[in-house]
Amino acid sequence: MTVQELPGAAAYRPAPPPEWKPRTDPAPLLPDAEPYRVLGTDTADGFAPELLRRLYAELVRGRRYNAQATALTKQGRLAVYPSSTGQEACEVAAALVLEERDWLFPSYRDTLACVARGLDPAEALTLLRGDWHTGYDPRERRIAPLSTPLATQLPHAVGLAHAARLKGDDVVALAMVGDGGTSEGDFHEALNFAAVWQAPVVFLVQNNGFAISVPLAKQTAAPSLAHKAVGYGIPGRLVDGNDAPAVHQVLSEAVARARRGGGPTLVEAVTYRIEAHTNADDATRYRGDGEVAAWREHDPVQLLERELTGRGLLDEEGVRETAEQAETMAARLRDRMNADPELDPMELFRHVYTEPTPQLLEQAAQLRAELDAEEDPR
Amino acid sequence: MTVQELPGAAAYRPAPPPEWKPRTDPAPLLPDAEPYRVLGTDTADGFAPELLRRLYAELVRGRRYNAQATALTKQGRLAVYPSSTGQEACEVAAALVLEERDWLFPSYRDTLACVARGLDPAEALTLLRGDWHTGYDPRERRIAPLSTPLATQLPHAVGLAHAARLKGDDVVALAMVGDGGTSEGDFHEALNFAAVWQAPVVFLVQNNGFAISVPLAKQTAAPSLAHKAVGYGIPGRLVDGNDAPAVHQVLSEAVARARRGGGPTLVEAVTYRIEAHTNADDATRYRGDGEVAAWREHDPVQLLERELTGRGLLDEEGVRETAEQAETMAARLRDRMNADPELDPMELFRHVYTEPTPQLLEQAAQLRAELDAEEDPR
Amino acid sequence: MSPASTAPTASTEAATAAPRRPAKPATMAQALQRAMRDAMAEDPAVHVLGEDVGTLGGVFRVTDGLAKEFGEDRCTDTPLAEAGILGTAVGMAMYGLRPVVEMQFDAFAYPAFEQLLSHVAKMRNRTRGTMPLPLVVRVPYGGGIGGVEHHSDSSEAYYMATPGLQVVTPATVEDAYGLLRAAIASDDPVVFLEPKRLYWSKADWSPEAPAAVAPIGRAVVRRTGRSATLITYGPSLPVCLEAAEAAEAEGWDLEVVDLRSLVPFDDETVCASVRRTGRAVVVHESSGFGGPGGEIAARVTERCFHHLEAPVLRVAGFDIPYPPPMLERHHLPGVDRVLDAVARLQWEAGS
Amino acid sequence: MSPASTAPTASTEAATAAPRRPAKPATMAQALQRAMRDAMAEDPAVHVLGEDVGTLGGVFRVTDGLAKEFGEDRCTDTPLAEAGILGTAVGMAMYGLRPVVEMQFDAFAYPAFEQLLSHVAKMRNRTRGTMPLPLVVRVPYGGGIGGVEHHSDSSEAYYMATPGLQVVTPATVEDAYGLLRAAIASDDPVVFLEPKRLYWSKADWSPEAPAAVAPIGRAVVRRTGRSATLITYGPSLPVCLEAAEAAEAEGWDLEVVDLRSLVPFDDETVCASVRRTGRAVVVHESSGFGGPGGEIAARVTERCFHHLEAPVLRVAGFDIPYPPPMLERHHLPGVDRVLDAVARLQWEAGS
Ligand SMILES: Cc1ncc(C[n+]2csc(CCOP(=O)(O)OP(=O)(O)O)c2C)c(N)n1
Ligand SMILES: Cc1ncc(C[n+]2csc(CCOP(=O)(O)OP(=O)(O)O)c2C)c(N)n1
Ligand SMILES: [Mg+2]
Ligand SMILES: [Mg+2]
Repeated sequence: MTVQELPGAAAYRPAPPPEWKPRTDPAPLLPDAEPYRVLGTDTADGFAPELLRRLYAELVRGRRYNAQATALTKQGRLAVYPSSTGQEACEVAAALVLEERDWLFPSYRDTLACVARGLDPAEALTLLRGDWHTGYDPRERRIAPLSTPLATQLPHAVGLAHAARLKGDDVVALAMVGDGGTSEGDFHEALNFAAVWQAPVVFLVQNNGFAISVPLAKQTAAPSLAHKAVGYGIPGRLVDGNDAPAVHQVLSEAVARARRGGGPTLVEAVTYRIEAHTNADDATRYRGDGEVAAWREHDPVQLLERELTGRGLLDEEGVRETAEQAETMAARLRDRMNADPELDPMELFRHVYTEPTPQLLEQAAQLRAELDAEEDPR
Repeated sequence: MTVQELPGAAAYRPAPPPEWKPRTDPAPLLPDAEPYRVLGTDTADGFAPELLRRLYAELVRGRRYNAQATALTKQGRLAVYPSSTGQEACEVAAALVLEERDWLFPSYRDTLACVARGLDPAEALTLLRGDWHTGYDPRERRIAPLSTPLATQLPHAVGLAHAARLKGDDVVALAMVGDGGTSEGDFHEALNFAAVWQAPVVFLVQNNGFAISVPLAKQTAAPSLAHKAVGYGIPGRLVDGNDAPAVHQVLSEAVARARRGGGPTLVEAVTYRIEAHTNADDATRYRGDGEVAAWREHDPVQLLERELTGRGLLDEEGVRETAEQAETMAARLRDRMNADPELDPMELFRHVYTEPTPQLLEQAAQLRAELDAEEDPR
Repeated sequence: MSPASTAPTASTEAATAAPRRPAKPATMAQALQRAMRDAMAEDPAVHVLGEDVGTLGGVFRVTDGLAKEFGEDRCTDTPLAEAGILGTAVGMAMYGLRPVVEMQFDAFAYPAFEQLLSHVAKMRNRTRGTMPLPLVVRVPYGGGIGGVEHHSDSSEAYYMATPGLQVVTPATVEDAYGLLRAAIASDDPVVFLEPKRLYWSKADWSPEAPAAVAPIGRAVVRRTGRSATLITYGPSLPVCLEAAEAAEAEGWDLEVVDLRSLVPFDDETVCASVRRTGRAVVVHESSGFGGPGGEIAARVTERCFHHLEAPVLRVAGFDIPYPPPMLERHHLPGVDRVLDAVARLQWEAGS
Repeated sequence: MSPASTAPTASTEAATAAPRRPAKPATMAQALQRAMRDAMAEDPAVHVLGEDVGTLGGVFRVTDGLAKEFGEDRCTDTPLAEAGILGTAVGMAMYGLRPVVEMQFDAFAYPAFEQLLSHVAKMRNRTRGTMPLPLVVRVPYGGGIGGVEHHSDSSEAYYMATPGLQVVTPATVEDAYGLLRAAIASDDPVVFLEPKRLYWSKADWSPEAPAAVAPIGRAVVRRTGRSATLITYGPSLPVCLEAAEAAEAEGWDLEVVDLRSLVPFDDETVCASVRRTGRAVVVHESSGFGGPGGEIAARVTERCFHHLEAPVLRVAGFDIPYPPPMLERHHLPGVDRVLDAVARLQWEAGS
């Protein structure tokens, strides 16, 4: 299929105004008036108990992972940790809706999504521990490097999805970004390219209320972030980001749509960042305890736990077991992170180019000599 | 007024989902289903004959100006000329809706809007003749430099409008951009800043069907470019860009809205670029004559002329007189452009900084010496 | 650090008017904050904008208290979009304001490069001087703070290669205040590079009576010496001063020049020093290849060729992407690497 | 131009297989087109994308015919957004394609700088070599074509200062083909700088049997000489060759080195020449201050100090925003300015 032949791409060259027609009907692109919810509604009946239990186990594990990583930071084992506590439903759902062959494009806060997708919990922390940048081979689990420059990963996801489609591969890319990241030009350009190319990509915006200290009201005046979709001619969906099955469903539908050639979707998940921006941040400077407390009442783990126990799909024993499994994971992570990483300073020169330049060889020799002198000072 | 106090700015920090509410009703932000039209409809009755005649005279003058500048390019008097033939209604309306104290932010194709705003027709061509960059003092007529890097002028307009408002000045900025330019990150960032700050700025997109050779279908999949507005929480308006009174009305309303503190508006004017991209372009490579011919039937000058003569507001005499006035303007422009500009190579060093750096002084001395040697080769 | 300053010693009017209070220890971050505060108090046209600069006071707290004192309209939290921040600041400056923009980290200034290169640097020139652009872009730069990827870049080479910009970087608390005041007062756009790892460096300094600092464009000899000149700036100044102390044991008496301003460049002060000493090493954290040191070494050599006993050497970051925190110490020019370079200045050979 | 090439003369397999047809005059633009065409024909992973590259064939017609021959999926007109173009190309490369991106003009690459600096240049390194990024960014650069504002920038200094990028620029029709093929074949990202004003330069060249060109990273001596070395690249090569001809009248026998690759830099070839001649001038169009010449002069001096009879001089564009068309000739280094610099190489004094 050429770009020319993409569904609908041919249409919107405006005919002379007397016959002007919009390319698509905007109505179906607009998000619902309210974030979509499952928990506490009848819709929850339709979900397989297995999926709900899986989600629950992952949420508990994720919550524990966040706590462990935060503790490691306090102990000086990590350089920094941007916690996704309170946002676990989004993190987990984003990972679970994808097939093995699909690709995940995480933002810097999305370590948890990587782990839920099967990435080694310790390797996922390499960047934040500081022994290297990306701690894993992206191709192995099809997880792009955690992206620190905000929104820059979105065009990558589009390009990759587009390339896969051109090759005839049945691959979907899911890209994550924060509410703050939607203000960047890269967000705009990525969504536009995706729409024009009808690339199989899903954009998940976690609207957690803040970009560091900046509240959403200073970030956008849009009715919702999902409303941005119509400006690209793609559907926008709004979902309660703390309702794990709801996020799972909305993302699954978007992934399925992308997979069958229906093009990209923009999903806004309304959630909240319970912890400070990172361990280095002081959230009391810009928000009140009351707000945080209110959101704690709408906690993704508790919401799902309540639903599961209410429905008799989970008992005390199950809760305890799940917690124990998470504890085991945390203990293992702690042990591994408490071991000092093996460092080879000479690696600094190893990956800059396929072959080091003559200049890098000179510099490597210089460092080598310095290291030798350090070890064996005559 | 602080940013905090901006109308509506306080609202969209999402309450916990149970009470989630969209910040604004998206419905009124969406453009109409069809480009707004005046000519040939009853609405035209409501327009003051004076305004219609003024528009007509400016359109004719503008058309002639485009032709003259194109001719000058062929004669080697201009380095390049991006003609706005076929788009004169947008150019002229953009200029006429502004008060003297307002600011115009033209894109590189908008020489005509500058001239219609009162800029000296020859000074407006400095950039394209190539004797300097911006040929005028932007503060004199409140016209920003013609912007070649696409969409980069849009945040300038927002910043200026915001600054004026902070100072308590009753100033509106109108910024022009092409359909292609809407794909740039700067477009997105400018609209978002404008919306969050509720800056008194109007964005006019001239959708002329092409970005050089790239048709709109490869530029966007949006129902219309005006639909992008809702993603920023501002109104989007769609207008027939070849219907001068319609463009004038829609822009006037947007300017008035901005002036009374109602915030920004995005206006998409549907029009067509009749000539090639510039004199250096070969449009036959990417579009058929049929398409151009169809649009010639929907010509802004003819449309208005037909309306005016039909209504008895213009007779043959009036048409002739208007044409003659335009001819006089063109003749004067031709004469002035046929004179070689006065050039002083030493000016290259004069405006880089307030005070030339020691390095620039050295370099200026070097050029001075070279020029002296050229003049007086011993 | 007790600089043998070449700066004029006359204090500003404000400074002489106020009674001199005893200087107390202040950090560079505090001095920078104070510079903005004083500029805002004196001139209502000065506006601060950027990500998190308002309520939070900036991630390095350099704008702490400004929103409270002057209101959110004067110190504004913007949406998260660097090109938008700089682009709107251009518009504000076009209307007569004097915006001071904060980029949160060096690498996050990259999205704003088109605005910086194509507009900020050129506005005055393209309008034949009719539209000056008094605008400061504050960029925290450099490493040494254990920052993860994209948080420790040194991008001064990009700014230096862009005619129309002034490029300034303080290395002391006193200069932080003085140069930022000068930058805000300048009618030309200034890229103001703040060495991140010196934010918490301290010196005795009185905000009530700040010492006057030389205008933008003047380097300063921070330590006099006769054997060789270390030419440096920003984060590498303390390294060079320490190296100079250590060099004494080897019998080298090193002069240390703090450039302070990369553009305009103070050829006079630098070359006067090199002509005296006959040897020079340029030291910076930025990568060597294509970095500031090439320009500096080349222009010093052009001007002092026959005074040089050895080629001007460079000690710089390696030509690699900035390393992860646990390896950055191997990348950053340290005292030993500076001394090694000094040792290679052909002390035996002569020329 | 008849280069005394240091390149290996063995031709590629494809070249030896095809019967050598007589060379006909071809332009640099045609050779570049042919390089992409041949690469696309050989490797289905090669994709071309950019503004107007498809139907129109590019504003300089360098991609002419590619969309027709390979379809719009292989040569794609993108939306008008440079960061988006480069950003999606990164994703395509991550999936195993080899994108060749066209930036329409040099200054319009600036919006893509964050993608280039923070991702393209770093991807291999940050992923420990597991995610190489074979990607070419073609950038028409330099002036001399009467372009208005923002159409004649020389931005090679920015690229040179960015570790992780290869930076290549041809100056002849033959190299245009050979280096672009090498760039597309490279597993590292390459910024491929195309001298705009040489697009229409012609040489006898056979697309059916293109001569092999040395791998990326090798400079070439275009003219041998004994008096002094002109070190140059891209648009300034013809200027230097002309200057060398003219210099003969003054009794100077100039050697001319065409760098071809700014990164990696061929210290060996350059320094061998300078050691032979003892004098050197670096010539480029880019602004002098912070431009490529500083790096080049500095590294040559570091390596050849005791062979130098005079400081390495630089002839470069002034430190000003690129001038309007009618004044550009005063800015561009021309033959006279090169000869002036040669004259200042202290022919009398010795050292
Ligand atoms: C391009 C860029 N600009 C600035 C930053 C600094 N920064 C890191 S996180 C952050 C806030 C991000 O907010 P949001 O997108 O809402 O994500 P969240 O932190 O809430 O997950 C900022 C400004 C950055 N990483 N990248
Ligand atoms: C940032 C940037 N990228 C590319 C260009 C090159 N260019 C000049 S005009 C043009 C097409 C513009 O199309 P559009 O925005 O629709 O305006 P129009 O020419 O139709 O008026 C392009 C790609 C540019 N000037 N600026
Ligand atoms: Mg957020
Ligand atoms: Mg257009």
